[in-house]
Amino acid sequence: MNAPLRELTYAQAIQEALATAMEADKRVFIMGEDIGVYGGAFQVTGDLVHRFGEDRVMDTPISELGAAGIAVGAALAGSRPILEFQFSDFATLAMEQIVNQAAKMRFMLGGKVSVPLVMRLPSGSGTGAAAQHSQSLEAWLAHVPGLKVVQPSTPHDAKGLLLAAIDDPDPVMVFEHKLLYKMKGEVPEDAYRVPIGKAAVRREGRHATIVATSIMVHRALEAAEVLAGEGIEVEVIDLRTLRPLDTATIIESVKKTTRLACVYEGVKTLGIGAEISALIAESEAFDYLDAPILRLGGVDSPIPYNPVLEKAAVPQTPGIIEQVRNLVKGRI
Amino acid sequence: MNAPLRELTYAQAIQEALATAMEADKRVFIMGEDIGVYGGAFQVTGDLVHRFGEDRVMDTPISELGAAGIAVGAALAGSRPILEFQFSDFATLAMEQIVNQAAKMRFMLGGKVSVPLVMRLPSGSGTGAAAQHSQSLEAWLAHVPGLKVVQPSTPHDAKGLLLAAIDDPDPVMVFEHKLLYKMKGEVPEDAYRVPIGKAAVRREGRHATIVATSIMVHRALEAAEVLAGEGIEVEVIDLRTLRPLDTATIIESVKKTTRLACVYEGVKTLGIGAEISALIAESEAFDYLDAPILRLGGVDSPIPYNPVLEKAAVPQTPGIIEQVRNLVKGRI
Amino acid sequence: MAKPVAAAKSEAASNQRPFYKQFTPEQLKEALRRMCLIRRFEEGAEEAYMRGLIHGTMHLSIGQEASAVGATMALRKTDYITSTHRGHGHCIGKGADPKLMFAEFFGKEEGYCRGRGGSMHIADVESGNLGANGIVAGGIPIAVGAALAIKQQKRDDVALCFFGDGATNEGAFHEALNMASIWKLPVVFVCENNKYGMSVSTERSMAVANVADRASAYNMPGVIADGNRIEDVAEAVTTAIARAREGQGPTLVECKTYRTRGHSRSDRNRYRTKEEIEEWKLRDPIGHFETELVANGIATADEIAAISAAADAEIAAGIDFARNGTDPSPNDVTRGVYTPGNPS
Amino acid sequence: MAKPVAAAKSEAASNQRPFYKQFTPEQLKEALRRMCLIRRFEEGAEEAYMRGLIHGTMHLSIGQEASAVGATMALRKTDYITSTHRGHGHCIGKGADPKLMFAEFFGKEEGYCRGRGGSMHIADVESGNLGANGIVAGGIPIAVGAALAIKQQKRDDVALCFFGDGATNEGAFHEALNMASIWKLPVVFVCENNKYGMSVSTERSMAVANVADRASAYNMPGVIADGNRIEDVAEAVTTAIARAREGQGPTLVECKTYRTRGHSRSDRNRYRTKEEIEEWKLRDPIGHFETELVANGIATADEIAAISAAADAEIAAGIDFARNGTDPSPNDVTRGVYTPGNPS
Ligand SMILES: Cc1ncc(C[n+]2csc(CCOP(=O)(O)OP(=O)(O)O)c2C)c(N)n1
Ligand SMILES: Cc1ncc(C[n+]2csc(CCOP(=O)(O)OP(=O)(O)O)c2C)c(N)n1
Ligand SMILES: [Mg+2]
Ligand SMILES: [Mg+2]
Repeated sequence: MNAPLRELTYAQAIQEALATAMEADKRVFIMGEDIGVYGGAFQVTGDLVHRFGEDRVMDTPISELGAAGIAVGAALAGSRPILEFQFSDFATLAMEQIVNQAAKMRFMLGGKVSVPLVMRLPSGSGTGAAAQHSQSLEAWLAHVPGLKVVQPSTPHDAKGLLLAAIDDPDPVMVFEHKLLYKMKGEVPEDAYRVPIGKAAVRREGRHATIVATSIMVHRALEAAEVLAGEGIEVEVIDLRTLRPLDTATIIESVKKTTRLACVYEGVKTLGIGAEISALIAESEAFDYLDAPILRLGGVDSPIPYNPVLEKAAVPQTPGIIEQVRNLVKGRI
Repeated sequence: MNAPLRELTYAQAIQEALATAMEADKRVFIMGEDIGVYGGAFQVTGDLVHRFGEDRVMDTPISELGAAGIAVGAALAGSRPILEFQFSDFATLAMEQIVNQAAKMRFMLGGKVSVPLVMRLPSGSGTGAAAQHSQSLEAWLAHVPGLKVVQPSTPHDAKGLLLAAIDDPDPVMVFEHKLLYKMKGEVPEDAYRVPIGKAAVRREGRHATIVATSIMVHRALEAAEVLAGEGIEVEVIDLRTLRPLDTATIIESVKKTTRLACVYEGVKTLGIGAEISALIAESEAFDYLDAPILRLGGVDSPIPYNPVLEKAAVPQTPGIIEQVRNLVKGRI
Repeated sequence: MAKPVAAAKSEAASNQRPFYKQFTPEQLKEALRRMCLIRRFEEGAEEAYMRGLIHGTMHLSIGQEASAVGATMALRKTDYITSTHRGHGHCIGKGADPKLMFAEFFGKEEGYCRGRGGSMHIADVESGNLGANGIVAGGIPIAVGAALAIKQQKRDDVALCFFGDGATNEGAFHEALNMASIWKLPVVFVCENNKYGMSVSTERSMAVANVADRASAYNMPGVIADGNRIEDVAEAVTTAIARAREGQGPTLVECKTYRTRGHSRSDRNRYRTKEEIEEWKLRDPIGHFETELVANGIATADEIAAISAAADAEIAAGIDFARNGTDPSPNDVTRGVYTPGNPS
Repeated sequence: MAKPVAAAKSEAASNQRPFYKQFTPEQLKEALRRMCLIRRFEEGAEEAYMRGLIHGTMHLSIGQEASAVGATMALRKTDYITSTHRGHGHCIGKGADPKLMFAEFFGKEEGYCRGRGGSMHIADVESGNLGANGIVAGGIPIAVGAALAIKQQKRDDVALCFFGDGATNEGAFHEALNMASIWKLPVVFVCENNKYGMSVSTERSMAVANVADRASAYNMPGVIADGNRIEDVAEAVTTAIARAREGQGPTLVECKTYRTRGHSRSDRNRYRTKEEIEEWKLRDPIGHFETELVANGIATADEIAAISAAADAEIAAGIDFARNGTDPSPNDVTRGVYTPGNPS
């Protein structure tokens, strides 16, 4: 295909996926707080309510637990709900339905039902919204069998992973990053899917592998660019799916580069980097390792309001450069 | 002291800690579902309501989120609440208050308050209560800065850690194991504390280290005993506290034994073993490792009802023996 | 002088409650059959449990059969129910086969949940039962979601949601009823108020005297029925179902009833008196219904005895079936977590 | 012919609402001062935000000052409040110092939360404000917990809990009000019903017309006050506080009001009309109170002008103070997570 490149923002790409799915399948509907005439807190749903009507773009009361349960029930009864949490932090109110019901229903009922729902969770820090509006809780949900968890880092993947999530017969949690909503990138017009469970090698390299998620993919790529100028060639893997993990792609890369750093925004302790590290440490790649496995994650603190502190709380490009340089130079 | 040894069950030890704390400090009270005249779903509070009255042993309605918030507010206003969740699974309803409020309040308010509360969370599988009554979600809370998380494996520690938790000015989550409630062990009568943040070496060895939590400590010790008969000497560390981690004890052990296995009941992926593994893989102990780091955790499935499947879903002694043997013999 | 039988019958008919006209004699006898089945099923399960044949825990609804059956009588197969930890009655009420329920309790592949769910997750999706729930109030928003799907799909089905008095203290109850009401969804909320949430009485856990008193906060009718009289339950719920089908929105029906067994096997009944239990035993819903069926000329004593005997036999056969079922293989422990043939 | 001033005064006095007797002239003028401070504070914060001096987000309560001040007038320093994302007014009402609030907004160590919390977590524990809350309804159970502690400690203080109309659709509201009622806790629930939860009107999100209609489900008084008239709010809340102090339990007070600004800075007001906003602007609570103070002979126009000017000056000085505050060091990023000197 030689169609001219078209750029959309990450938010527009998500909106396009929603519209595409609603047009293709009458069962698909979206629900959430202020997603109708307000257009969503981050203007992701935008004008969809005018295109699809209030019955398919449903404003809910501020009732996260109830809304999540309604999504479960609607999915069981043949509809295809997509629930937007206004901030992923508020999903803490709905954990019961997400974890005890959506994730386990199929298993508990002996495989006799599926729960095809999608939840969208705007996450991450950097907006000055402080500790209760800035969390990255994706590791929680990646810990839960029965769920699938994706975390797109580009407009292209935001659309493609969301469409794959909507197709999926099982519950899929989509962690979006608030700072990425305005990022632009190429987005094909057709209804392509990005497969759930496949990582993407964003840059090839031979001295070290960085496995990064979400916005950290971009910081890792910036760091790789700088390090390349120093002769250090870093392979950057965009994890994209946190459950199920694309173990093969990571193992293969580490066998080649012999060094691994994980860069993620969630709290370092028990964040996704812990799993990647442990995966490698128990895999065949272990024998190839020439250095300890590095984790760069969020500090052990809630996200502060003050912007300088807020930046200090999660990995930034200069820190990634320095630490990966040390890793490759054997200083860790 | 030469006081004669006294044995209590794990449940009795907890009850004794509760009584001791309530006697010593008028501010301490306990709340939860059916903890009064019923004595608690697992008979942990037993007769305490008769000793301390309904105002200090408060039955709540079935309102987990509200009860957790009430605990936060009471702690802020100078009381010392201890909240029992009937099953840790139901704490999913209260995550908002636990994670957004209790854990972050001190930080968000610039360190001007403390939130001295304790939550008790009966956890784990093995009772045939199926997927919504058998989870081990301790990794979730260990991921959250602002909380402390302990997981006693013996009656002795159940009492001592709970007393330390009640003293603590910050919110402490105590994960108890339902299968341990009836386990007996030595429990001194005095009001001793087991420090939060210190692991215990339960058995010394030189060929491999097992870091285990909760009921898995006992299975690991059984396995170590069998392996000792084969000439394999396993060091068994009871982690006891999941946040903050006693990194030093683990690193020191691994440097000595050069092999590490983590045994835990929570889902393997992103369970506590992932953190222990990653900790070692990024530490000075990495260079001492003679084998990949092994994780034995729960399978990627909700807990099944059928008892055979239920056992197959979490580590059992024979599996630990086999895998640690392989680890030491270089078969992993 | 005794009136001739025919006269007595016609007089009874004129005083007859709508219940006896709304349902055919066959339906009424089927209702009794289901009540008997529930009772025997639970007695059988209890015995198997005590003999160590069934593990885990279970919550018996003995004494509450009228609400389970009365509430499900007017439902179609395509209507949904969501149920609770005390859900055996709802399951049989909605049309499940006791032998497949027993197979579930025995942890067998033949069970409704292939032995993965047990008592607390008993379900029969085929007959419209979306499942019992181990989480108190967990099924309430799920029922509302099913009702939303029904409305979206322009079906005239309804979702009926069972829950206990204790469940109404959960936030999920509040959120779900509010949304059901503002969106006028075809859902019927059936609260089985058996006076206790485990050990805590409604007096100690609720600020109002009746669960139905909470309905006004959601601008929906709140109706109280005698939960031990099937005619009372069925009339109230039938009206509510009709409202729901006609697009007039939800109703909250409170069935006042009582569980004569403990909350679960570990209950020592410390929170209530023997007298209270005995008093309620006298108000047995099955005995009451049998008397009424005879009094209303719908069934003879012989027919009733036959129904009862057939239930006994069915339960005994069900237990046999279950015991001879297939044990799942430990290799299959993760089967059913995800949908196979999954695109991604 | 105009009546002589004295006569008008005494006539006014005889018609006077209890409010003007319950509080001293000094208290009433202090109330006006706080209302003015709130207004100027928010205008100042808004301007600083638009000039890029403050980051993050903020929720202005312009138009709602009467409920913030009216509800806190009868509180003591040892009473608690819990507040919301729209909490600047509550904070000043309870006695906070605007310059320390500004320091917080500017992210400085001098700020109430040492720059860690910002607008959404503004608190002043010293004055009894346990904090704004970024989670809608998050503060409701916390207030109930504070009330429980008060009762346990046999104090005669109260906890007063602010929240919006939207918050009443959260399960936390339901659970908290029920427990407050069954335990008769000294808590006052003050709902600031400004017609919208972000973009969703109460008509679209609540099944009942008034938040106060929900009180009956918790067996507590539900009172409606005109939230733009401080006398109405203060009288209702003072009664509720007295009830609470006397051990008679909680009250739900609904203050009908309106936010004339958008929900937050990103709001394009698509869900309401300009006319509606303009109509409510005419009902300005500050202008109303000024008129009433003069009419009731409590303050002269000059005094009022002086109060207003003093507020302007205090706000300007507060912003200066804040801008010159101390920036936290990035090395301190984890400071305050745990209590230091911690035993374990
Ligand atoms: C969220 C949650 N909290 C607590 C429990 C433990 N529990 C199971 S049943 C029950 C009592 C429920 O009372 P009610 O709703 O009245 O139903 P009943 O048992 O009386 O039928 C409790 C507390 C649970 N299963 N789920
Ligand atoms: C649990 C939760 N859900 C959603 C939000 C996002 N949010 C912040 S304020 C708000 C509207 C709140 O409405 P209301 O309670 O009426 O207060 P108001 O803003 O009108 O003062 C929403 C939806 C949140 N902060 N917390
Ligand atoms: Mg009950
Ligand atoms: Mg509002």
